[in-house]
Amino acid sequence: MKRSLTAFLFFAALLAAWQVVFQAKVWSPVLAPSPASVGRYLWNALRDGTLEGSTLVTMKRLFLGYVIGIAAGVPLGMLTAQFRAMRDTLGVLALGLQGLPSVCWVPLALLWFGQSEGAMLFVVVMGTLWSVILATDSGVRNVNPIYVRAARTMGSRRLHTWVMVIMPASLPFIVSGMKQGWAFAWRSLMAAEIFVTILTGFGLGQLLHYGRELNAMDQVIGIMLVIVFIGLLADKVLFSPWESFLHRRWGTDK
Amino acid sequence: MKRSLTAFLFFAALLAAWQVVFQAKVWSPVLAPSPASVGRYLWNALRDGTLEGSTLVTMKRLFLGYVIGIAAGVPLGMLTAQFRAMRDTLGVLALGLQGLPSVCWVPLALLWFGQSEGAMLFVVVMGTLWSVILATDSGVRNVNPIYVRAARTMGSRRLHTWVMVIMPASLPFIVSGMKQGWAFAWRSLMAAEIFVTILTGFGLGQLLHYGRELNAMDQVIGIMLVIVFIGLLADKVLFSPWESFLHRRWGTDK
Amino acid sequence: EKIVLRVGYFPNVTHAQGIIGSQTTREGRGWFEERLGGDVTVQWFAFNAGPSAMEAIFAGSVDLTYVGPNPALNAYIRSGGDEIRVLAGAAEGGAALVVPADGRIKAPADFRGRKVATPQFGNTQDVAARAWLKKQGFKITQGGGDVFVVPTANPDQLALFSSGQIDAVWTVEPWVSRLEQEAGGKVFLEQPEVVTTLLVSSVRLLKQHPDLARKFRAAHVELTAWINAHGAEARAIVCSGLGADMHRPFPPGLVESAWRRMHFTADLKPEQIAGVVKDAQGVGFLPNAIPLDRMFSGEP
Amino acid sequence: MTLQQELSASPSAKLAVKDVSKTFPMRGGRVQALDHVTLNVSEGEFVCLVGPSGCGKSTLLNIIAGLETFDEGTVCSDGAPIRGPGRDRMVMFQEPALFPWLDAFSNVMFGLKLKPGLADSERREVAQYYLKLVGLERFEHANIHELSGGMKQRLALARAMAPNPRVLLMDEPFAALDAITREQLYGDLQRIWQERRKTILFVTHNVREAACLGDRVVLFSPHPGRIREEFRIPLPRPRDINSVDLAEHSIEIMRALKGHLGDTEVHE
Amino acid sequence: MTLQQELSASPSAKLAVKDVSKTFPMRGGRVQALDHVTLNVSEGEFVCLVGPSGCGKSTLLNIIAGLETFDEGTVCSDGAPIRGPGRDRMVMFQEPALFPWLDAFSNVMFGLKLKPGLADSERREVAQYYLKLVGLERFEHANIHELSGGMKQRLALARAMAPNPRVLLMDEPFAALDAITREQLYGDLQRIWQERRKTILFVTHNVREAACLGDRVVLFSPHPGRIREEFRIPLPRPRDINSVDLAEHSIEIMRALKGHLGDTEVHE
Ligand SMILES: Nc1ncnc2c1ncn2[C@@H]1O[C@H](COP(=O)(O)OP(=O)(O)OP(=O)(O)O)[C@@H](O)[C@H]1O
Ligand SMILES: Nc1ncnc2c1ncn2[C@@H]1O[C@H](COP(=O)(O)OP(=O)(O)OP(=O)(O)O)[C@@H](O)[C@H]1O
Ligand SMILES: [Mg+2]
Ligand SMILES: [Mg+2]
Repeated sequence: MKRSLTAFLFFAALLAAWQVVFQAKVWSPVLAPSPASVGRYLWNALRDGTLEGSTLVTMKRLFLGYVIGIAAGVPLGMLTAQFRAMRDTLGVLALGLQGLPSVCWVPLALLWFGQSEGAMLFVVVMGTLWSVILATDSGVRNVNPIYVRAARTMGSRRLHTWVMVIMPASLPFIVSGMKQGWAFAWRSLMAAEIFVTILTGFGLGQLLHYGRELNAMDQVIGIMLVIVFIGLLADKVLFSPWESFLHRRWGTDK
Repeated sequence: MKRSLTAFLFFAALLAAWQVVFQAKVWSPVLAPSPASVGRYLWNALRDGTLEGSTLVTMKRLFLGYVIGIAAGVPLGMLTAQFRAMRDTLGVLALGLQGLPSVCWVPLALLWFGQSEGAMLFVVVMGTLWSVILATDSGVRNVNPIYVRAARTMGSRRLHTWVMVIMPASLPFIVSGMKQGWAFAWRSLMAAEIFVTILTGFGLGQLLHYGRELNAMDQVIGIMLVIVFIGLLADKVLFSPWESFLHRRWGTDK
Repeated sequence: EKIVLRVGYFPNVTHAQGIIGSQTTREGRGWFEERLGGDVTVQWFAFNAGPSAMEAIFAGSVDLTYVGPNPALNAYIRSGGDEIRVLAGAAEGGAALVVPADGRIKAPADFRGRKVATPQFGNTQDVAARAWLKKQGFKITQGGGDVFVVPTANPDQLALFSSGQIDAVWTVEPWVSRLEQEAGGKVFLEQPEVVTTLLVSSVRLLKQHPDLARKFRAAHVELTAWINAHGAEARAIVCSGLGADMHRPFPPGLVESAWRRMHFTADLKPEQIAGVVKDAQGVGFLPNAIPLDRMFSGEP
Repeated sequence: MTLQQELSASPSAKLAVKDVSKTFPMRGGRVQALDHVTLNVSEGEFVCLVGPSGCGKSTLLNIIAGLETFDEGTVCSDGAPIRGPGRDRMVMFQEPALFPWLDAFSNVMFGLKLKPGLADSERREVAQYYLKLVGLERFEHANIHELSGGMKQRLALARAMAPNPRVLLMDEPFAALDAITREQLYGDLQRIWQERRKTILFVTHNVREAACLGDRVVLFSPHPGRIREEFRIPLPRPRDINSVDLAEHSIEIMRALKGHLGDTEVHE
Repeated sequence: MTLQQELSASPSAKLAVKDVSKTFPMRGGRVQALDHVTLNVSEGEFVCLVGPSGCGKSTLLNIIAGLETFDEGTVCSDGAPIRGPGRDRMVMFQEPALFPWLDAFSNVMFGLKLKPGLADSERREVAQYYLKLVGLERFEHANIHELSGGMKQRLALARAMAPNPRVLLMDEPFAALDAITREQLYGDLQRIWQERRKTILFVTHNVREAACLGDRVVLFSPHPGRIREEFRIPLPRPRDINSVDLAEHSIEIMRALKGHLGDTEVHE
């Protein structure tokens, strides 16, 4: 209760500061629109269904891309952590590729998938996968070896050890890596929606992009707020439960 | 020795596969240039100094932005982990903002810094900071509380505890977070170099952008290779030493 | 003390005046500096696209810029007519509808069910394409209709067109020439009279240095005339300017063939812009347009 | 297999350590943890290892468990060289090594779940049996960090014993326990060992404990780790830790221990 | 302050625990770790706590250290309520709690560096002195994970003693040590305690150890943790762990321990 109050007051203060800046007319109102006009944009976009529609489209893409990124990245990260040869090949590749901006993947995506959801997905996955691999790799390599040793003497072998011991033992890292992966996925998707135009669905990235194209900063800021909001929601729903489970079990973070 | 051999063979195989695909003419050579033509591009760009010049420009921006991101992000992350109120304000903000694509920060950067290196830096810092804050926060909150307790009974207080105990204890996380921050910084810088037009220096992002604008795939792939190469180098120079120190000291990752 | 004039343009053949201005500045014999007087320095900014240029105008970090009519219109309308003015025209033509040379598409009716790419959602060519297709009696919606209009970045168009994943492209030079030369395209339709580039100024500049804006415009008019008189020389400068901007040699042949499809004029034809507005509104863009009179007034 | 059979099954095994040496690299040199150590443990034998801190007892246990490599020598279990850890040789480590992501009950279940041939309900029953044996039945659902030091050690003991391995390698299992709990567990351990004919290798610092539990007590000396002497304890079972016979044996061992330490001078 | 003064400075302190209760939340209920515990330790006194596993000894130590909150009662040091941990009350935890990012030497230096009034060279000398005392002089530069269980415990002991705190709160400091090393450290600890008039609260499971070291032995009973009985040990110092007088005392304590356990039934 008290916590939400702090948060509420903080964001109310931010909003107030914004209003003050707007009224002081320090910046061109085109670039820094009033909170009211952003609110109006959001309200209208909600009413005519644009916002819900594109949010839905974007969330579908995001989830799919993210889930694929995680589902492939976590096991691959465990492989790179476990096997020298994998680390020297895939691990090195991941290190190199994670710095590439999403736009680099666009030509390849179009080449392989044409202008389809597949291309979009490819860009998102490429933007997420490598960082998830690296975070998992880090996590696994930081696992206290005593856990693995204990498990092995109890007869735990390969897959069982990975799933039942190494995974949970590196969970704090993996969750932290998954949070970052989420951010990577978002950003890649925004880029993908800007660079890969497809006809099956108009997402938040496109709204953001066209807002910018049309110099409609109320739209740009409105969509930014939506992205921020979804980010917070995702944290509450996807990551917070894991984190509090971890902290309760491990006895960390009182 | 054997490790570099594996890596070398792997990348040689990738190169060979690329050559085969090129010769099989699966894709238009405009889209998938030959390794030789990419090599030629790189060689020419090296000879006329474009590559060194823009690499230098980009690296300067990257380092500056990254260092600021880390220097601000790590302490702020420790604050959010330590203080409820910080977590409920700054922490929530970071969670929300880390998903924003870099292009969102461009108008703000222009307003505050004009078309200058400052604007570029701002975009890079905004792209890096939040994720570093979150990684540090995660790391600190996963520190085994016994270390802090032990330190406190020895008379360690606030700043000393943070610097001498919490920081090193969460180092595995922080290093992993710093690696991801590095990737975020790269990607943001590439976006910044495309969207923020300034007069002081032509960077790799611009080379990449214009390569794409001209559909000069040899250039695009050449610059991608340079980015990958720099990423690997950075890992070797910046992160690997820390990681092996950690593993040696902690006794993890045999 | 020197006054700094900050001018934007895109490294694109259709922005020849900007490229020549920046290239001559780079070479130390600045066309505009020579005509603006010794106390003025010109800084040239090569923007990646219209929105970036307009953001810079709003943020007050450039004073003048070459830009396409649609971004200028958007910026004018968005700011309620308060922030930008069009000073002069710069280039016309250069846009075309390209179809495969194999004769798959011979008549407007053949577009039914096809994919037509345009450079950007809501940009000049996108609006033109939609308006033209509508005029041919097709039903066009955002995600479908009788013909699929697919906004696709220029470089990607080339790839997708050559691999047959899109059937036609409505775009602007130098991409029209590249589609012809590299991807087996054939021009189906041209609109030589359509405005491609304008010179716009921020209202701030007009308020603070009206004389400077006037002088810059005069220099621009003079440069346009010079370009029309000295085609070969102008093309050479444009070619080296593009190379310098992009740090990659630009094929002279491309400038050559693009040139043929455009012409440069400083004349302002407000009725053309009004036509653009009408087209845009006809296909559902620019819902709340305002009177354009102030846009061409040249006054703050 | 019924639960009854499971709880009373009698495994058999034999360990043969021959001429094993092991050095660890260390900043500024090497540490010789084991120097030509030879040790045979027959089936169903209870052998206790005693020796000063740092003499290589844990290292030897880890080697037999198949968790640590060694530089020289051979280690066989049932005549076959040991290639890695196996469910037949369960280890109870010196630090509890419990899994913090599982609660107390699930920690015990971990090894049981890996044991084939048991129904899930039987596994649960076995786990509960051992939790009760170590007095943790009320703490089934506790998180590891909520347990006291001794409770952690008892939980580790339950976890090691629950899957009923043929060989138990125990590294100071009772170090953190009070005298009363310890005495109870001496009784329980001896009973389990006798009923199910386990082979036990047991590291302890408590000489009396060694004499109470072991058929044989093996004395280590440090730097480098070597076996110095062996003592047979031919007393009848069950033994009472407070008996006079046992005291005599432990005094003898203690004397030997002190003697050897005099030789090697741990603290110069 | 010279090194000599530093090594022989004589601190003074007094602990007063009054009616302290503490419960922990636990899945499906609460655990009462301490139930109205009252304990006074005068300046320079050596008090040993014994009691079965899980009876709240570590919890009490943590409360006195200022690391744990409590539900009821008061805890004072030198007459002033304890508000948090302080350098005057050093804790040696039950698990070694060594810093894995520092080597052995730097772990000992950690507390010393926080102590004002010493030159760096003196600090180094003090650290070396204590490393030698616990027999780890050869392992100065070892990483923590390279130490054996007993070596870790000895290192933790050195780290706790090096800053020469007025009060030492020690939680089973010798549990992982062999008899010989232990006996040596009994001597050392008593000497240091007497020379520097420290106040020591010492948790142990070894009744004989308690009788050997303590002026007083305090007996805990579990569930909920309560103080059941106290024993004065009026023997002269230094005491020999093997002496007959001491054995008598420890038999008495042992008997009391068993009696109370009978009352409360740890394992029902
Ligand atoms: N991973 C390691 N790296 C380096 N040295 C090690 C390692 N493990 C053990 N040692 C060294 O090997 C020696 C023997 O260690 P070991 O743990 O076997 O002793 P121990 O007999 O079990 O002692 P304790 O009774 O104190 O547990 C010690 O000197 C220790 O420092
Ligand atoms: N953080 C915690 N959360 C919940 N319960 C706890 C916590 N710490 C201790 N307890 C409980 O409090 C009781 C007392 O624990 P404490 O560690 O003080 O025991 P102890 O006397 O030190 O035992 P031992 O001799 O085994 O170390 C135990 O039942 C334990 O489960
Ligand atoms: Mg050991
Ligand atoms: Mg305890």
